[in-house]
Amino acid sequence: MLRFLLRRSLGAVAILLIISAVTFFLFYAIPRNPALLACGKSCTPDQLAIVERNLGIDDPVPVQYWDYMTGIFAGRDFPAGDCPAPCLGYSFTNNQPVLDTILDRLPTTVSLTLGGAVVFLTLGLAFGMLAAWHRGTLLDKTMSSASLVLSSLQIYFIGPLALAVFVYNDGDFHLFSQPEYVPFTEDPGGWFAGLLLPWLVLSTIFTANYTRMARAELIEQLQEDHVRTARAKGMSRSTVFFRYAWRGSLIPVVTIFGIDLGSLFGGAMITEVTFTLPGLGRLAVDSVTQSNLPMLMGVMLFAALMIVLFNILVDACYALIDPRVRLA
Amino acid sequence: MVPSETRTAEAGPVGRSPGQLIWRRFRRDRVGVISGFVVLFFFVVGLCAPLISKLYGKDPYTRYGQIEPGLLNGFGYPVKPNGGIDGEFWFGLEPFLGRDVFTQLLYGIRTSLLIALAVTVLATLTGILLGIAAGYLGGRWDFLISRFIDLLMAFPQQLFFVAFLPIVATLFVDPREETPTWVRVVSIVVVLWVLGWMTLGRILRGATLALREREFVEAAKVSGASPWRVIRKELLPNVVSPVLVQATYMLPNFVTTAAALSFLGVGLVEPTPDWGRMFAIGAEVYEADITYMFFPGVSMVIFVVAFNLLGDSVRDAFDPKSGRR
Amino acid sequence: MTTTSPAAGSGTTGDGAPFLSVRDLRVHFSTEDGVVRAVDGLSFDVRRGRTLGIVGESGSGKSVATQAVLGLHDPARTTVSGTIDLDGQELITAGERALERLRGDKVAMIFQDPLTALSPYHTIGRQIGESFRKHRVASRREARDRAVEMLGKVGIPHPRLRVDDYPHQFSGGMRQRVMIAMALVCDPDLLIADEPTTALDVTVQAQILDLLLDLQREFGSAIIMITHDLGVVSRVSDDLVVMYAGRAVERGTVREVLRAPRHPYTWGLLTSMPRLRGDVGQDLVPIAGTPPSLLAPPPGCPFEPRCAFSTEVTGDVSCATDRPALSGTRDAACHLDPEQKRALFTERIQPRLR
Amino acid sequence: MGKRTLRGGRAAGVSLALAGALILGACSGGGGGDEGDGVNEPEGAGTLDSIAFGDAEASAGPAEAVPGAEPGGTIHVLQETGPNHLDPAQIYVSDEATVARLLHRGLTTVRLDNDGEYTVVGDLATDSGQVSDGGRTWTYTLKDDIYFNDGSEVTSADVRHTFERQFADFITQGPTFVQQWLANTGGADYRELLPGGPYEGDHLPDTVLETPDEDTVVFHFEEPQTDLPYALSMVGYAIVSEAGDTREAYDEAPLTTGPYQIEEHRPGRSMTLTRNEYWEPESDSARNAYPDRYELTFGHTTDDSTRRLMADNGDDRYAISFNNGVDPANAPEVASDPAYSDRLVQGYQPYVATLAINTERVTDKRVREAIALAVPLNGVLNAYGGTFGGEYAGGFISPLLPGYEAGYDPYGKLAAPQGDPEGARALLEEADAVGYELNYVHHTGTEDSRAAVAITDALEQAGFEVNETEVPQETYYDTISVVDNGYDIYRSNWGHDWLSSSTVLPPLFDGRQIQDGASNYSHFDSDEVNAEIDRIRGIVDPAEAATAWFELNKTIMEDHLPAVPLFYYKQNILHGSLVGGAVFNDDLGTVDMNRLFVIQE
Repeated sequence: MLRFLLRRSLGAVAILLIISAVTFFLFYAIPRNPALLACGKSCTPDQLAIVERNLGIDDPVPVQYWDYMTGIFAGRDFPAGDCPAPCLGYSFTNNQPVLDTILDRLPTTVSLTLGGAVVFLTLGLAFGMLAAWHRGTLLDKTMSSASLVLSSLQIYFIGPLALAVFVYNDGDFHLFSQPEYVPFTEDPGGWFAGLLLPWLVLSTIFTANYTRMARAELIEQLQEDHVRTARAKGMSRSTVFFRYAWRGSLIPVVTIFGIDLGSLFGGAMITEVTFTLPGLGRLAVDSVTQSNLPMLMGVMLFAALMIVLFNILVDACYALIDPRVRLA
Repeated sequence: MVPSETRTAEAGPVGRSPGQLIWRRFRRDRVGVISGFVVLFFFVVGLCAPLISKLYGKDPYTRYGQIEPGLLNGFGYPVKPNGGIDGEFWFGLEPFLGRDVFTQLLYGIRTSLLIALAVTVLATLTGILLGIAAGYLGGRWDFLISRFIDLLMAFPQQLFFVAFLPIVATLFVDPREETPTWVRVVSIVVVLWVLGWMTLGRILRGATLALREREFVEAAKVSGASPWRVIRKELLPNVVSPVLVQATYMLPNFVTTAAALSFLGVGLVEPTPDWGRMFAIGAEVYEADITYMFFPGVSMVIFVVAFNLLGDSVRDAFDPKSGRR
Repeated sequence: MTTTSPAAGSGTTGDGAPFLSVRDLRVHFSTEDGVVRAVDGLSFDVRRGRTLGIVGESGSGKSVATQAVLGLHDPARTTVSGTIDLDGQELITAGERALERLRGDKVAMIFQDPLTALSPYHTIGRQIGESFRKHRVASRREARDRAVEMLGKVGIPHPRLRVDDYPHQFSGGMRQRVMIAMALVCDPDLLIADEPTTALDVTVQAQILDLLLDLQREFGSAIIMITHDLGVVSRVSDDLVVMYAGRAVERGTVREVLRAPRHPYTWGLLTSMPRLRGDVGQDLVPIAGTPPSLLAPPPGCPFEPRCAFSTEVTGDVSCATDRPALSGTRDAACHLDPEQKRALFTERIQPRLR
Repeated sequence: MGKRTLRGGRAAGVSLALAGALILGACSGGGGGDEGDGVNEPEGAGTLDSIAFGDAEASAGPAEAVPGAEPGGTIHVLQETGPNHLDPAQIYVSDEATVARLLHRGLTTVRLDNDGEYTVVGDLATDSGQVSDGGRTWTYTLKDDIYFNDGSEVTSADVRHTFERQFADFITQGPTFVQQWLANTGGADYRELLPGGPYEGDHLPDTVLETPDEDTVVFHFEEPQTDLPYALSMVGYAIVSEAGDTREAYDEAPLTTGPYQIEEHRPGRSMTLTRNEYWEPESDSARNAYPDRYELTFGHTTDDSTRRLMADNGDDRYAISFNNGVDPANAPEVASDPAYSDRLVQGYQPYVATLAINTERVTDKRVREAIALAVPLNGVLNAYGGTFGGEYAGGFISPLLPGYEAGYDPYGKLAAPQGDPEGARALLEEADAVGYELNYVHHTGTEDSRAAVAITDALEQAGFEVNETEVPQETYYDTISVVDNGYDIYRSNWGHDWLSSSTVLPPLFDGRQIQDGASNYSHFDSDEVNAEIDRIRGIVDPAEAATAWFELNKTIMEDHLPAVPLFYYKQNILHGSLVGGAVFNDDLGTVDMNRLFVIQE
């Protein structure tokens, strides 16, 4: 297990290094001078140089990259203050440490993602099992068609629609409260009420896809030889279903779930923009419009880290599910 | 094996080629055929957008609502109810700019399908090339390509699109010059393509690995066929099924992803009509004019559903066992 | 529970009513491409203490027929008709609950590939003990003890240690032994072995067959041995059914069928099989052609398109349009008259079998 | 004069769905004279009948009570962007300035009283300033009982430090008027007066800034600077503690002199203001400071804040926004439903949107006139929110300014806001310039791109060839303010710094000001106009000057047309049902936060 973790971590670090390099060089290839922004009005060339030095962008790009990476591992000194490791630099726009901003936005994204994941995982798996169990019946067909239609409902379409119908309608009855992020620690009820609609909208497509996937996997598993063996042993239908077929169908579900969760933790952009939730996704979108490169770099690295991390987690889960997998 | 000395069996569908069988199976799948027609309809609409708009007598660029008084109110919204739908503007008027929604949608579908189709073709070719190369060549190549795929898979996709789309265009064009629409289209295609081929690549790598061990490939290799010939004659025909199935799933995916980018504000810009940007505008104005989002939204749902059904049918036709029923 | 006596009333002789009696069994699958008649009018009997061999090419319906006995097919896509009488109980019309009680208890099954037929996610102890717990209402502990006992019985060394292992930790032969232990855990009266040795190498094959025979002797079970290997059949079976395209084409005791086969298909099977003592220079003759589509079986003799002797049929029957019948305990479904068959076999087939 | 640009986009978090509201611009100070008749009355906007420099009596606290107001409670403020700067010297953009008005005090401030009168009063100073030496010397005396929130008293040393640190290298974002006046230079040359600021022990000489005792500050200018009281009311000149100055770090945790202090600040997310216990109401004639707390939350797009305020639930009943206007999607409903319109505060913002024409490139006035005729004002204004976003403009001078003449419309734009492509084409043909190529640059913001669609389309209809390019919003003004920018037309906004046209026409059209980064975006240089500017500046009577400025506006419009006026920005602030005292403040261009109170249930 330890060796597995070590090996995978090394791989992950390699991947992150490459991603950071690619991102860094691509970003800094663009012909814009962020120092001009930071320098503001009444900017003299001298001042511009000072600002550039403060931002650490007067050096050649490779040197900047080196400084950046050193900052992550060893910390870095900025005129605005000491930036201990892991230092992701300072925002161009408001001189806040990038890491602080990311950590500040993180709870929103985590709340949104985790809540959404709970919804789509439970609903998706439940519906998928229901459909597979009642395979071929009207229920199955209805659920399959429904999930097909649901899986084509893009967030940017149903999000505004749901807001218009359930939240901002002209009537007195509002099914959901206005979407907002209230920290769980401050007000669990408000946290739940404010995120309920985003969770549901975010999980619509996922629920549909997980339903389809779980159903297909279960049906495939039900055709496995060992499932037939179990039936031939006289195991009841539910035992066969839940003890044998279900277990095997978990592996692909866990794989996809890991990928989905990993990428959602890096920011559920469209959901966050649609519901104006201050998460990492919106931070990224705002950073793009502001050319706030350090922030964008930070979010990008963080998102990649999440993806890689969840990859490792998924592999570790395989070992829990399937005894044939050994983490050596 | 000894050649048959007697008549070979003629009965049943045994004598048909796999292609014919697949086609037969597909044709018998009513849902598949209908969704195929729907998909075809969208492509025809996209292709014939100029013709349709000519017959209809409007174009997607003229600001009818701004030029003709009485169509838009002081806030820039259609005066008539339901987004200004009437005999003249079938799907209503666009808020603010007052353009015709019907032709906007037609041309938007045209642009989106063009982009998605281009990305699909490129991603499929890349997937085939790298997937088969990894599977067939094996060894170091396999390692390199597989790690490359891992690397690209670790890129946060959406973030990557959003972050790099604005940059890609600046690499092509002097910022002083008007960025031609085709450059913007190409940037979107390139960005989507770069991160769009890996799934197919992985599938094909696996399929090739499996095929490589099979007798007929071995036989071809032993008989001295060049690798290129083995790939072309023995491997490619055997991966048609995953390629086609994946491609049918890919295309609607690229349509919705490209639309998402427009929604996030990094897609095509005005005045090029764009399906996805209609959602951005729709999300902006839905409180005052919810009708505006109706037609783009519903048509996208129909399109994606039809394409997914088609994908399922294609898969079933190739591999009846995996059936959804 | 170290010894379990055979179920009451089960004898070791072949006398009396058959333990399992299958009459006119039809198993039809509906598929995308149409109705597949996998089994189309099959009848056979199995007696206690005896072994029935069912041979045929893949796709001839052997496995489908025996799985129908246990009702293992998906009812949504399968139509089963005819009668299956197991010790006086009609199984085709029996409910799922009744079948569940039967499976693994009175009737057990061994499958071909022990790697895929065992669940990779559970220990073998659990997989063996599971049906014991269910059918014998045993505790976890008892089931485990029973599993250990059975593992010992099928010859797995250190059963107490290995009971908690997973299937992938066993070799192929050992896995098949696990399979057998699992099948025998409730002392079934009927054991259906579906190509139990096909996936194994030859020496292990022999061990497994011996094991089965030993266990049969001990428990007095009836066995249906499905195989495409006539060697296996000749070694373990008492009776034999040859299946082709979902039907029985010849049946009799092993001795009768193998010594004096009466169906051109059986001849084909015999000539296509290598023999240990055969002439090395002798060509093996495979049966030409492929089995007919089960979607649209030919109206006459299903073997007719491949049959080298159909032209020799005399009289007003046509192999292409008239379906030959099979009757009695020793018969072959063929339009050739008995004399012709005997002559053709001795003159044209037997020399090749030397 | 400093550059007046719409910099909000660059400094602030810009949402994709940015609606018509503006993010920019601190503006300050009242205007001279009593040119009430010139001010056109927009719905809900106050008028500036008279404005005065307040004396010691007017400057003495406490502030006049707002009828019905009671102290206590919490006001919630929904803002799109949080302040990127808290150091007053770095504050210029309006969403920072509005918040800062609750925290910081300067030597002067502009007070809006119950009668709707604006007065420049002494804030930390006892009056709006004692002028002598023909406007070259200004003397301020500090009040008693004025403290920073750490309990230390505000002294003249702090005032001196405040102005000296304006010269420090890290102070880059604030206003520059006073520095330029002190140094008597233009542009950024003022920095030579005290390079690096006071931190190396250097100080401004007494001949420039004098602090004879603890309570007295004297400014000495080489030229008469009669606008000083206005300029000093800008938040950018609020007083910074010398002892508490932490230089760059002051930007995150400043000491405050106003009624509130920062209890908690999560950048970009939220800010909590609580009472500054050391603020004495008796020392402050402009601030009522009724609420006990302000809870500011950031990241609200205009549609988000509008919907919350419309819904009026829970805490949102106590909510308002200082800078988020009503978004275009909800504007029709807000305007038509009394449930909302009763909670709406409307008025003009100081900004006038124009389409600048680069006169160095487009030299033929007929071509410029063709551009003006072709441009569809409705297309532009629609993009910026229609009737809520603004009002068609006929000239460069805002309706807020003295001297403004309503209905001035030399090119018939107000009558034909959809544009006149035929008329434009006729002019082009006359100038033999059909197919004239125009390089048009706009930024990538939603509104500007949308306006560009209409402008480009209309210009091409009229016979122009338009080469349309876009730049990111945050670099837009840097792009167009370069002299050799290579573009022919570009939209630009200008807002007066205080209520005088002297802060409008000279920065826009004084040809001697053309340089990189300057605000003469049209690069317009006319000796006649330059001379006229100098002449009007010499006019002592504010009313006469105001009229003269508007005449000059006409001359520039009719004879030169270096830019096409598009529209006057408006602001529409909705507030919760339990927020009282919300009135529009013309000086701020938004609601007056000093008068707000919580309606106690």
